[in-house]
Amino acid sequence: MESTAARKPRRSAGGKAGTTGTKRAGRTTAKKAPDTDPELVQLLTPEGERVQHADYDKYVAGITPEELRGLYRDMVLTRRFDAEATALQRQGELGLWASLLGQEAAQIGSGRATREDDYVFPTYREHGVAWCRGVDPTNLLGMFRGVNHGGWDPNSNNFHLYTIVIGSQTLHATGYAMGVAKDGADSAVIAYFGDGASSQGDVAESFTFAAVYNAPVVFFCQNNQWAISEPTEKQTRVPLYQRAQGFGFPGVRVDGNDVLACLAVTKWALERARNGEGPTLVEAFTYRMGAHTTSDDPSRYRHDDERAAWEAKDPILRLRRHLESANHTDEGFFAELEAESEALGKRVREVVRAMPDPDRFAIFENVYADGHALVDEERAQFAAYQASFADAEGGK
Amino acid sequence: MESTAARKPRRSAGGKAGTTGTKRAGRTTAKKAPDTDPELVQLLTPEGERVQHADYDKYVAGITPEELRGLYRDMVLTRRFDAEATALQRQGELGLWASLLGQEAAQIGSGRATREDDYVFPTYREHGVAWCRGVDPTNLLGMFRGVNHGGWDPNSNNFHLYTIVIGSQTLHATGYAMGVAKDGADSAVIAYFGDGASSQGDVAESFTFAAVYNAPVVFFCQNNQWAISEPTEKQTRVPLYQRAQGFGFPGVRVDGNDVLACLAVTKWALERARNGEGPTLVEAFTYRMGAHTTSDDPSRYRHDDERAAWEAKDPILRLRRHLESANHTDEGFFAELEAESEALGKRVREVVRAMPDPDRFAIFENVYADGHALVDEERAQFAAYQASFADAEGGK
Amino acid sequence: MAAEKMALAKAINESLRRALDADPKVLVMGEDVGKLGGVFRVTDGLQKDFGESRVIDTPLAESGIVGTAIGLALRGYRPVVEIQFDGFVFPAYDQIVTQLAKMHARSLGKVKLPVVVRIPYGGGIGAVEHHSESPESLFAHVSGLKVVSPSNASDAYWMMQQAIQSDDPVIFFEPKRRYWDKAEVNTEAIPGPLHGARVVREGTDLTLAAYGPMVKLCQEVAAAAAEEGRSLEVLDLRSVSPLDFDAIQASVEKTRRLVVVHEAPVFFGSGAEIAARITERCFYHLEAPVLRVGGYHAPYPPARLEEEYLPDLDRVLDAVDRSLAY
Amino acid sequence: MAAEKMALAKAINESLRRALDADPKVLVMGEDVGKLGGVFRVTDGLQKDFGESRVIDTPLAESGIVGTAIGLALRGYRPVVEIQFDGFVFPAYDQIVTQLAKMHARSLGKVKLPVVVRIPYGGGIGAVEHHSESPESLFAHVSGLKVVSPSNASDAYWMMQQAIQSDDPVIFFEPKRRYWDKAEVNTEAIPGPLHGARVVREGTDLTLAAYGPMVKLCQEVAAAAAEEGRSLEVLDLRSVSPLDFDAIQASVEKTRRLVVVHEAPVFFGSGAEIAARITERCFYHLEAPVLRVGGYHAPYPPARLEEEYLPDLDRVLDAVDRSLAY
Ligand SMILES: Cc1ncc(C[n+]2csc(CCOP(=O)(O)OP(=O)(O)O)c2C)c(N)n1
Ligand SMILES: Cc1ncc(C[n+]2csc(CCOP(=O)(O)OP(=O)(O)O)c2C)c(N)n1
Ligand SMILES: [Mg+2]
Ligand SMILES: [Mg+2]
Repeated sequence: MESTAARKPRRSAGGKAGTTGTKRAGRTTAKKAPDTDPELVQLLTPEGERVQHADYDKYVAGITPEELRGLYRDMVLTRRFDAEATALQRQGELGLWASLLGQEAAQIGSGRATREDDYVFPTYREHGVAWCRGVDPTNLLGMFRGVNHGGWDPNSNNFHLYTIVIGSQTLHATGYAMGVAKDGADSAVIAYFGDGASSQGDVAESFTFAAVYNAPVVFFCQNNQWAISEPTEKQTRVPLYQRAQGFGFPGVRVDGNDVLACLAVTKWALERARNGEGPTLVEAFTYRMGAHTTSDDPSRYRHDDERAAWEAKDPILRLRRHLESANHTDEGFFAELEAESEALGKRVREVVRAMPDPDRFAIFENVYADGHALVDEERAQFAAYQASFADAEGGK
Repeated sequence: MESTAARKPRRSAGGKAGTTGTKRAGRTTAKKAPDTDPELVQLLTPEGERVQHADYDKYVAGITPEELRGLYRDMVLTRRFDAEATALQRQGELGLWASLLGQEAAQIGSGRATREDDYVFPTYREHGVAWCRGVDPTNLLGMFRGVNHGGWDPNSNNFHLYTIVIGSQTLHATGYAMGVAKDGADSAVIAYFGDGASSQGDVAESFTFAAVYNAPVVFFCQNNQWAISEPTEKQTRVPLYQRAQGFGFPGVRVDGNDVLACLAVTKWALERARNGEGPTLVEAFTYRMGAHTTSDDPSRYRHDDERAAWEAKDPILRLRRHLESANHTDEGFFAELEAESEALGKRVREVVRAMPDPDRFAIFENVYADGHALVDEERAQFAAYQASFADAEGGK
Repeated sequence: MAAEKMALAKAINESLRRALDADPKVLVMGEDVGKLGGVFRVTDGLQKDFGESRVIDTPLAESGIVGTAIGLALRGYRPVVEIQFDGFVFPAYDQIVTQLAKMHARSLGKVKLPVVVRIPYGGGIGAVEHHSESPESLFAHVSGLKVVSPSNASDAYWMMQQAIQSDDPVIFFEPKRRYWDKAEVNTEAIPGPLHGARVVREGTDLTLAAYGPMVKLCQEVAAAAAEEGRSLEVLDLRSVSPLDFDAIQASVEKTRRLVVVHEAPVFFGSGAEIAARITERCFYHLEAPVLRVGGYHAPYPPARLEEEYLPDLDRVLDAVDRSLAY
Repeated sequence: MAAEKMALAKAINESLRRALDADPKVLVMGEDVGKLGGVFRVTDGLQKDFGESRVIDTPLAESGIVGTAIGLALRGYRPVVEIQFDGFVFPAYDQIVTQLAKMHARSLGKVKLPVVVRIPYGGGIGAVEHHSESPESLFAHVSGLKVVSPSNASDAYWMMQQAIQSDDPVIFFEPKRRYWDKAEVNTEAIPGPLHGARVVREGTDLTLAAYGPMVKLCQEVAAAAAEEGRSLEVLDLRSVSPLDFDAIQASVEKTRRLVVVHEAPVFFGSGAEIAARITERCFYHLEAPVLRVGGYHAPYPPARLEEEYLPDLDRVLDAVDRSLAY
């Protein structure tokens, strides 16, 4: 079998001149990277033990217990918010919800690595990143409730709207980053996308543009192992972080359930961007603990034991173990957080339930910035049509 | 400057765990690979000297003087045909011509590596490959004359139609190869594309599909340094052959002006495909000696000295030197070839000049295989309209 | 059992199953079509029965799906590809328009591309953005493609059979909000022509023409109008390219009035083409201009507004009134 | 000199130059737009004068071009992107339809996307496949986009100024076969509204409506018809979305007859929308159905057949005769 070399295709300097990668590579699996994978950057083991990493330690060297507690709080509140949204969907208050369960570390770690002037381009699942950016979580719910397609001002928090068309936001991020570079600013841009998205042509094109223009952008791929029902093997046969190299910039695989590692690696990548060193691909190796969305039924395509294995690597538990073993917390902290969590849940419920349906004339709003004769005409016809009912009713 | 490492980003096994490629990679140039580039597979030096290559020699080990002369003949006749077509365009017989001047070795070497049952998906410039496949060269001229959009039956020679929309044929090739694999056949497929095309999303998607399905397809990129006026730096900052690795299959850079190396490397890649080892990327490093097409004026964007440097590496001259120094030829051979060349030129001129305009009703032919009511209706109206002139004229 | 009551989604499933069974060259491809059976379960169980080589979960790349389907068709296969939702067909648009639609003509008829592109389309299911659109006009304008849309389970079954048998590329728009509607499907019937319209209710005062999800609505409208003493004829067009103008003309010559209903935006929608051509064909018959009821020139709205956006009973009746008022 | 005779391509060049000069946020992007100045030289000399950071040669990837232009617009830039030929816009279609067109609405008006997409379009230049198409319908059907097409150098200059100043995405179709046609351009004039039609020849017997490359043809038709004693009014529509229905209506109320001419295929073309709406607006005025002259439902043919495919003097006159015969 020629696949031994293939399983670790990159690092061996061997092979013939003029050939990259493995010759004779049969199929290899990109999915189940063991925890001991030397390619996986990890700073906290699943047991919460802090392990050293020559390259990335420095990015979290000065982190204070308070900051660690902050990361923990972020993850707990994000998860609570997420659970609340899932519940609200079940109650019929939302039409759909895309849960981030299991991906809290990838999102909070990377989100907290960003600076205020950085710009974030999310998919539809980056509730934790939104949290870090200061977007009111209830604003995220409008599109899932069906009252809008995006309920926040992207420029208030430098957090772009959720994008549903898979992969397309990576190009927007790259363009934005090209603009940052033109402005001579030292901000950076980060684009989120999934393992499934890695197959889209747009993502490859964004790599090309980012490389050619040396754009200050970080491509942050949350490889949560699944694109709806498709495992990562349906998208790639080698680890995704390796994709970057062939476009001329570095790729890193980080333990996506290790908030510290995600923070460190993203900081490194954002710093590269700021320093004019161009794009970086970060693959956060994590797991979608829940269904794809509330419409999905994962029991049709995956085994429970897979999920169970990942439960042992839970990002929140991991940091809690670390905090506890380091004596960074006390009971009060957890109790307070629980209360805060409850309060958040309550607020989310209240806000959502009170969220009004949009005015029907909103259909015609903001179709154009400068107006359009046909929209005006149709709005007027619509108004007359609506009024005809009022008249009819009035006439009765 | 951090770019030293970046210029040879791949082979060094160094770098930190979890990182591929060069960290801190600044811009690097993908363009001017020196002849001494260890990554470039070469079997014949520009001076025609046969150099050994541990990995690829075996693919041309048994090559006979006759076969070598055959390659020479192919290149000379292809060049002659190409020159004739350029001349015919100047005379107004063709609307446009895309010359392959300078790319004869890449095309003849790779084309001669294919087996009859293999299938070829060209761009619009693969006149040399068409030659190897046995397509009558005059058939290539119809679309450039404007009498059709593709004047041959792709299945007669397993040579698909020329494709103008950049990159799209790489997906057709991949799909075709998936079909070959489903059929359990041991044929292979080869898709041609350019350095510019490497930026298209379709090409990346074809890499993904080919890798995931382990399709028996060879991606043959003729990097002729230019996409119309854009140098390769506008498409990539690392050598293109490296693109493959991140998709999980090998990439090789071959001297595209060395017909023997192109033959050997393509044979190797096709054999991989036949053996169920999946896709391969071959980057043939060559040069577009002429204009992009007859509509183009390269003096607007590139210097003559670049061209001059490449003239010294001419693929035909190189093989001629080799043949001569090995005493594989005599004056008779060259004289005969010159006569054959003349005859080809004459035939091409005659056929093209006699090529009739298509019947006007051809507009409505082959729009659908099974017919379409509207096409029938419009054809009838068109006929009536045409007839009205005949009537009018007849009536006079 | 030849005749059975089944949901529209199930009818397509059965039709795909029959095609996979009958012809080893038929393939089903798309995102999540395998184990999951598609997000609407239209391909449910097919991979289990026909294997991963016939029912193929693809990478998440629509251009790649259609582009490789073209290659497979060139190799002699008959791929039926699924686009997960209407709004996600656009990454494949280039392959569809420049390659799939034109390759037969480009080859002077030498190659055939029997590819079916299945697209669940239309609104009314309370979905998020990009999941409720009706882009059929964008395909009908493109020669080389055929565009059809069944309105009921029986047509879904048979039109899928015919689409797969067709040597031309067929864009098969499935009315997703009717997926769960049941109807009798006779799997031994002899179907009418794929591109022929059908009178689903006869009438004398006005013709309602629709396809896909709007046929049911038009039938409801006709029933409501009947209570008011008006006799509406309802035409299920079934095919958007070609359009069965003869059938529309025949109906309009009788009723002298036509209202076209579709979910797609009216501006440059199929109602425009129908209105233009029928007005030309029936200029002296029409008592009123052809009226159109459809979406507005605005993005498909958030779910809570979709009822305002979509044609409904009142809006169609309003158009009927306006037409009859001429 | 404020007024100067210049070719249409040159007028666009001058307009881009003026915009680049006036606003540091304006960018020009596309394949070969830099040193080469574009395959039609429309951007000739701009990179030399404004630098590589303002006039950007992009990778060969249309989706990437439009997608990054969106990002640049979000950052405050005003990109003017070039698609090299009509037939190559489709790889960018997804970004245009699902992102560029909808992002303003999606953001409830919070973000604006002042992106101009320049597309040299139409036939008549003897080109190979994909270089002669007229896909404007495929953009007009999509809300959120504005679609315009100048017919002459002066409009080209001013409409480009206005398109760049617009906060909406504008698809700017350039009639490539008129690139070399010269006209007076007054760079100090006060232009009319971007989306208003213009009567370019007054007449009483019938209205010819066209835009882009077909306006000149219609003027020739009107001249020829005048010799036969018929007075045709010619409308240069200038904008395809929105369409200036008021102007068409005003003309048709006078002439009572309308023929619409475009190169794009008739089926689902802009003539359909115009016919449908004008028939509705002018039902009692029209003496004849609105007739359409355009391309057939067939791929744009090889160059040696394009004269048969494209509307020409005879075909338009034939339609005029048919209309007048009612
Ligand atoms: C272009 C496009 N095609 C298909 C879809 C439907 N779809 C929504 S999410 C999804 C899977 C995405 O997987 P991945 O990128 O791994 O992200 P994840 O959902 O796992 O976060 C698919 C196929 C879409 N939204 N856009
Ligand atoms: C999708 C698309 N965009 C643009 C073009 C216009 N165009 C034709 S050839 C070409 C350059 C191609 O460069 P490359 O891929 O390097 O191939 P080469 O011409 O050098 O053989 C361009 C931009 C096209 N044909 N298709
Ligand atoms: Mg995923
Ligand atoms: Mg090239």
